[in-house]
Amino acid sequence: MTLQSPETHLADEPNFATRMFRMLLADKFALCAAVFLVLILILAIVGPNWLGELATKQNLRGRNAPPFDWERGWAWWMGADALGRPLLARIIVATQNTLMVAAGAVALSATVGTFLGLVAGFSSPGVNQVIMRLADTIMSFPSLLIAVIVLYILGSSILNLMLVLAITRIPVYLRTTRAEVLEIRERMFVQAARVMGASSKRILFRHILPVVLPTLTTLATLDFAYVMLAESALSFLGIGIQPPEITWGLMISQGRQYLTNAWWLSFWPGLAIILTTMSLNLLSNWLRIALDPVQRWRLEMKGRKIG
Amino acid sequence: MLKFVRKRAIASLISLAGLIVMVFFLSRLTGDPAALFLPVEASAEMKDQFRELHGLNDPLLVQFGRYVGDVLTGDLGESLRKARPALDVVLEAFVWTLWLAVITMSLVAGAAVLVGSLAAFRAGGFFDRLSSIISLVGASVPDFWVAIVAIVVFSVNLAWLPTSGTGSLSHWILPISVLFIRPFGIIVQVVRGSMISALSSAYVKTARAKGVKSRSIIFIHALRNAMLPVITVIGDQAASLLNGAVIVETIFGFPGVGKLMIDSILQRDFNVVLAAILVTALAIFLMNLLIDLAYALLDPRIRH
Amino acid sequence: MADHLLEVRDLSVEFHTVAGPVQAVRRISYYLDRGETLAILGESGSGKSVSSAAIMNLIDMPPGRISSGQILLDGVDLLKLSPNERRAFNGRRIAMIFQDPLSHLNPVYTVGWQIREALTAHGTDSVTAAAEALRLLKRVAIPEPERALDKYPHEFSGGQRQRVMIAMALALRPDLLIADEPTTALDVTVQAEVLALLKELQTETGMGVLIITHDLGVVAEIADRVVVMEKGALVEAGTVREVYKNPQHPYTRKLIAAAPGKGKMHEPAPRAEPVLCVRDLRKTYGSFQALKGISFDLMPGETLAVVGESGSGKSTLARILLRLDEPDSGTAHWKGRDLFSLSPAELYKLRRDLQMVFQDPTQSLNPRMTVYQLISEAWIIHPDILPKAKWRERVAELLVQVGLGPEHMGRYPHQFSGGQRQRIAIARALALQPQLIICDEAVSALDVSVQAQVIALLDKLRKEMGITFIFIAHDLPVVRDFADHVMVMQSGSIVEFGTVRQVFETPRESYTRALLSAGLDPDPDIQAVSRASRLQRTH
Amino acid sequence: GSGPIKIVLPEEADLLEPCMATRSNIGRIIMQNVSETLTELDVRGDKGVMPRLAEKWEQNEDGSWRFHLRQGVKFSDGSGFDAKDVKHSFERIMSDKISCEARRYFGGMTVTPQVVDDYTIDLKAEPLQPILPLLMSLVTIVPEETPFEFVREPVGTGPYKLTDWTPGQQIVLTGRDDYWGEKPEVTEATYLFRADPSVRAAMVQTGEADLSPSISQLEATNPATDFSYLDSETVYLRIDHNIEPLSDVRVRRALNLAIDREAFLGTLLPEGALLATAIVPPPTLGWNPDVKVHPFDPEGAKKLLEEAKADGVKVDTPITIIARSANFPNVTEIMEAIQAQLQDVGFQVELKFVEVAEHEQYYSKPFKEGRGPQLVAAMHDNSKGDPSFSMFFKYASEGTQSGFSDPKVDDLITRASAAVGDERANLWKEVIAYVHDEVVADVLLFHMVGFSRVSERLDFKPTMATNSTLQLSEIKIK
Ligand SMILES: Nc1ncnc2c1ncn2[C@@H]1O[C@H](COP(=O)(O)OP(=O)(O)OP(=O)(O)O)[C@@H](O)[C@H]1O
Ligand SMILES: Nc1ncnc2c1ncn2[C@@H]1O[C@H](COP(=O)(O)OP(=O)(O)OP(=O)(O)O)[C@@H](O)[C@H]1O
Ligand SMILES: [Mg+2]
Ligand SMILES: [Mg+2]
Repeated sequence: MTLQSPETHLADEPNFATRMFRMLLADKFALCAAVFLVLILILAIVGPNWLGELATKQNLRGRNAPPFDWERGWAWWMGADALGRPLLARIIVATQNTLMVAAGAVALSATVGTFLGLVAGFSSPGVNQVIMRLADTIMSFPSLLIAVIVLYILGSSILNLMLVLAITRIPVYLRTTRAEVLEIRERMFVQAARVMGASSKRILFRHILPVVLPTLTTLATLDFAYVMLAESALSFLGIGIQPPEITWGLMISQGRQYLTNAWWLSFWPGLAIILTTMSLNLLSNWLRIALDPVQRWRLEMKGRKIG
Repeated sequence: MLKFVRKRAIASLISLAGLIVMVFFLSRLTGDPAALFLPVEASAEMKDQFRELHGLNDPLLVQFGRYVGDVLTGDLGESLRKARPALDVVLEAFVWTLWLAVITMSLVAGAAVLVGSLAAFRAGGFFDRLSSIISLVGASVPDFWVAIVAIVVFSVNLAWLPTSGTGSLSHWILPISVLFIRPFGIIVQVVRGSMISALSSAYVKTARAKGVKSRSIIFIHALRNAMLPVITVIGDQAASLLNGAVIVETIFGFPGVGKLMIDSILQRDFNVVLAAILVTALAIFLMNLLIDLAYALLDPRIRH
Repeated sequence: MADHLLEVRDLSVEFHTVAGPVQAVRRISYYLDRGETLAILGESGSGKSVSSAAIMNLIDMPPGRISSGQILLDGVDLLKLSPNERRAFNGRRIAMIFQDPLSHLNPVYTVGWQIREALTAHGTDSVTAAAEALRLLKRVAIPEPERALDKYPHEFSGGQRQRVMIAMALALRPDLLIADEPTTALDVTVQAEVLALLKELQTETGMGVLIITHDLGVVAEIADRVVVMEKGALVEAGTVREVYKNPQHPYTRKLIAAAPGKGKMHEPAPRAEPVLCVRDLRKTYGSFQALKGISFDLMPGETLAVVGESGSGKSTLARILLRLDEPDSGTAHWKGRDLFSLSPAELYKLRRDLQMVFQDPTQSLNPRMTVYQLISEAWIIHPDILPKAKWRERVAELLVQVGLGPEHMGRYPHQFSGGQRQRIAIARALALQPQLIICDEAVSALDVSVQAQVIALLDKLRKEMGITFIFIAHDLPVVRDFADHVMVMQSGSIVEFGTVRQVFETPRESYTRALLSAGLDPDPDIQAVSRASRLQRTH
Repeated sequence: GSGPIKIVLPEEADLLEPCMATRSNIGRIIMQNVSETLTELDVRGDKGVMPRLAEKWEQNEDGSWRFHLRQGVKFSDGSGFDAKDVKHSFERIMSDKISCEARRYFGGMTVTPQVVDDYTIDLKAEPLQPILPLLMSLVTIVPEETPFEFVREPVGTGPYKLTDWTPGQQIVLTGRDDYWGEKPEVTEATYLFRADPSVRAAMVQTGEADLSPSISQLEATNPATDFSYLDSETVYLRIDHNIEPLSDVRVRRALNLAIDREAFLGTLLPEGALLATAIVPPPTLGWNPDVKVHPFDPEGAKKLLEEAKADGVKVDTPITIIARSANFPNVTEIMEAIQAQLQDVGFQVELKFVEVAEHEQYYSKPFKEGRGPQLVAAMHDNSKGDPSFSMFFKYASEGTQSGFSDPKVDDLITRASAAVGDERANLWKEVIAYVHDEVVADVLLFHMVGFSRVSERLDFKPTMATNSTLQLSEIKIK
């Protein structure tokens, strides 16, 4: 993929990074989102080593301890789960698995789906028909059945789970991309590129993809939530991630039965999912503007005062 | 047009057949229904007899041949567990799911398009921020939370609505409301994004120069141009409802195809699984066909 | 004072860019009375479109900003109106014809619908609106108007779209019409009809017309007064005659001097081995025959001008030659190789040799790429043309050649004026050092001074590098100055083919003669005479 | 009073086939309500096996059993009940043309029914069956005409008949006027199905249902409506003795000593749950009060492990606990806690959750080749009052879920199965003690309790059998 040779980019916007950074500063919401995501990322990396011990230390007497008990260590601020393990610590430790599954599944499905969608939208009717019917097929394959089959045959592991979730999400990206390609490929600048001799690859990735990308990013950020929750549903049915591995989804599904008695068990991981999704989405909305030359002023103007 | 539909129908039938073949063989790799139908204490002999009775002892290919033969005569087999024709079982459940999906998606589509468009019109404004937060929470909140909380609040505490089940119109309110939330959240965001691009197009300026009302600019000029990804995503969400809104069906005791499918998968009631997939797949294929026709309807440049 | 229809006072507009604010319009003032036509002349990029967009309240604010001034319509300051009050003005009292018709038409609605909407938006009932829409399309001479109502914008030719825009703007007989280059894509006969239509409406309704154009002939034909803009400022104002006969500002003088059609005509070299042989090319859209058997030869290093009726298939021919559309039948051999049977790999090699400047510059530039990226993309695709180290330098050079500056390199297409975009498109075509360039109305949006510069550049390239041109244009003076051979097209066929001299001096066909006689002269006096004789003929 | 009631159950019956009534989701609805049996086990008192459709029974000389049937009983289709129906019902259950679940209770024996006269029937079992009257409490009687295939509209002699079944929505049983026995207070019972326990609880609270036999422990907060009951389910870890290090008795004992069973009560499990010393719950015949729960003794466990290690047993081999997700409330937490406790004394333990179908493959024979050391967490249900429904399967060499083979155990089980009266009880006691103390066959954990919510307008106390049989006639309306 020669998406964009970095040289040309550098050549015309030498301070690309600083520009982006400035635009980020200009959007308070996106900035908070970015900071939050960086934090999450750091926690994902250090979490298991740092708090792994604490997060698995059981204490049946302190089970379902309520949150906001400032007397105890910070790890207990969100309360404790049914085995008396500190929720905050568990959420931190679970970050790694959660992100791995979610990011992996979303990235995989988005990449494969987008690629196939581009191909389908830009190639012969035959190829298009094959790809699109394949998408229909996946779409009508209940995700649960895929899960049971894959996990049964290949065994349940984070990787397989990611795979299952990825497969089920391919059709959205595929169909969305293709629909957009059908329209965009008729645009004049695409034809201009063809006149210059640009290969299909270049046209697809350099000219068409950037136009579709914002929509796909929006979808992908929302899919993050989808995947994390789907993973929780699978856990509940016994075919997802299983203890002692933890993910936010699993924590939610474990807290499910306590919803009316100890809401915090599933609330905090749920909140983590919501906040992550929201941050990703704010960031993607910001990115949509930052990467669109026609809209970019919205951010660049904010930096300096108008007038 | 007719030619397009015919070609499409043939291709769809082929993929449908492929789907069934795949499910047939793959599902049979995932365990023995006899062990699940009979109690753990059942003797090997009993299990064997069960398998014999249901033709599960034959080589897979023989079983497959028989299945294809039956399907061609319109017989999708019997449910192992329910001793009824699988198709009847599935259709009964599918009708519920279909209604649930159709009603929910119509409401979602209308509401999300409205909210998303207005949010895009004043991107960055108060309404935009508010609707973003609401829709994002909606898209990422676990549905059983909403379901249980809704039951506690509206049925137990306020006693306005029945907790669950079917029967009257009021039974539909909670399940639909719960199902509404996530697709609404997702579609609002897609509409918003797509509308922002559409609203910055030159033809919007023309419309303004013509003195067209903001309302028409948003909902007539820009919206139609922004609809391609929107209907695609609506389709995707509808498909996942058709494939079964498992949690909602489970909690609200709604006799839909989602729960049926899960139960049948977990019990390895293959005929029901296959029939359910066949029926939902047909619905989804049909829906995708409609969506593809809608593309052409919406955007004349796509028509060939 | 308040009896002027429109008065612009002290208007300044600036745009935000990364590099800092750009002053697009600097404190300009002018007025327009009822029944009067004011022409705004000026250099490409001098702020003509921006200032008129300000009147329509169509500048994106931000990034744009009206930093000072007042715009009074019948004494009401338009800048102080609420959005709702504003809306009632737009369309009904002020209407606008946009410079760039393709992107300004909604691609997913039929043109009939879009014209009707202009009426219904202000309360006309739908039956009347439908009748009126049909009448308007007839008035702007769209062929088969009944069927045209149900067609979509992409199914029209450039000139037809422009006429649709005109019809839409005239729908409500506004008090003030702002026409931004309304005739750039029209052949001279249609142009004459459209101008006549404007005049007629003006006498009927006392409409004030603010016309932006670079065509001095159009100014001479229709305008009462002119203002001249340069680099965002107003440099001269006066009646047409005053300004033409006695220009004060050096820029105005330069502009008038640069009016084309006065140079020496080319004497084509004797016919040799043709580089391009087109035989019996046919194309139909549905039941409509866009090309009905086109055949011609093209010699190396020559310029073939294609002129003709708007909608006669000129752009279609260009698109087919570049394999953007498939012909129904016919052949085209480029240096002996059949263009229509090339494999993708061969086509790729050939692409380098055959380039095109599209009729619609805005749409043909990827909005997400900077000027630098747009131009240098050619070298990414064909890496052997230029080593990377030289790209920057060469882009700058090309920009200067087409009358832009190196400082424009980092900007995006939407930040340019119509003419500037067209020049970017030309620079892009030149970047590949092709052997054949098809220019589809490539200089129509340029003011005459820049046009002259670009034509000179092209001519120089033709001489020095032996580049062959197919030059689609309707601007006959430019054709006269630049072409070797002229091909005249009408409804999908070639009606006349000959050397410039032959076609211009001894036209054989009546259509060619009609075209030539409909040409407008920049001199208002000459134009007044020919107008009078024309009137006589019609009565 | 009397009147209709609504009952909300966790799981719908997919069939209402009388011969499948031993399956709890079916039995709960039709057992003794629609379809009756010859005998009935007293689960409220200690009367043992009581008459139902049989008025009395005795053992013949040759060891076969003679049942004297009640006269004047009519099926809900109007036909009369007689010995031929019993014979037919029995043959139907034992047929290989239909997979009746009740047949499993007659594994390893052949029973030949012989009609003596209209109201007398002999059942001859080979080998002799001392608990045949008890077994007959599992054989539902259907009319002679019932075909050898699953029926969806059960016909029985019970106090109710099926009047409506809308799959997925409800099942309605309506009282019969021509029932032979006493007319119950409940005139009509509507069964609803909700998988979610909190919804079931809410439904009784809002009055949408009158009775929910199973709600979750967490919901059971209202003493006026919520009752707990010992529900005959026993949770244990089945040990696979064939694989090192679990083949060593010290290791198995260490497993038992390492688990702090007490700590689970009132935390992850309800207060009322019992610590198990046998695979069957206390009211069962032969339950042995002398067998004591393994103490929580981590030091002892460590010591045993060291000893074993010193003898060259590979105690470091990772052991996998295989559990079924959603098997019972809190299963994940309980298993995680057990895992932690085992790790505390030095075991290498991994935890693996699987779904039903996969679990079955680990739990029942044939076991997979090349497996590692495994503990299979499972729940076993025996509310039938006799250990024979458990012991053979779980502990005999041939038992499908048995993880070991011990000739003494085999012998004891065979003898106990054939014995009667006190001897039978004593033999079972011996088996239970031997398996628990000497063989250390498995890690027995808990006898579970269930919670039910009963509307205040009803007078009903759930029993151990409520999970599998819910007799409407036992429900009184206030
Ligand atoms: N969004 C923008 N950002 C920055 N500069 C802009 C923007 N829009 C227009 N400009 C600049 O404003 C100037 C005036 O543009 P305008 O479109 O009014 O020119 P014009 O006189 O209509 O030229 P032409 O005859 O070529 O159409 C140009 O130099 C252009 O580069
Ligand atoms: N996609 C299409 N579908 C139907 N008709 C089309 C389509 N494209 C072009 N046409 C028709 O073909 C004819 C030729 O169009 P073309 O664009 O070649 O005209 P042109 O000579 O370039 O005119 P202009 O000078 O106005 O640009 C026009 O009448 C137009 O309406
Ligand atoms: Mg302009
Ligand atoms: Mg054209």
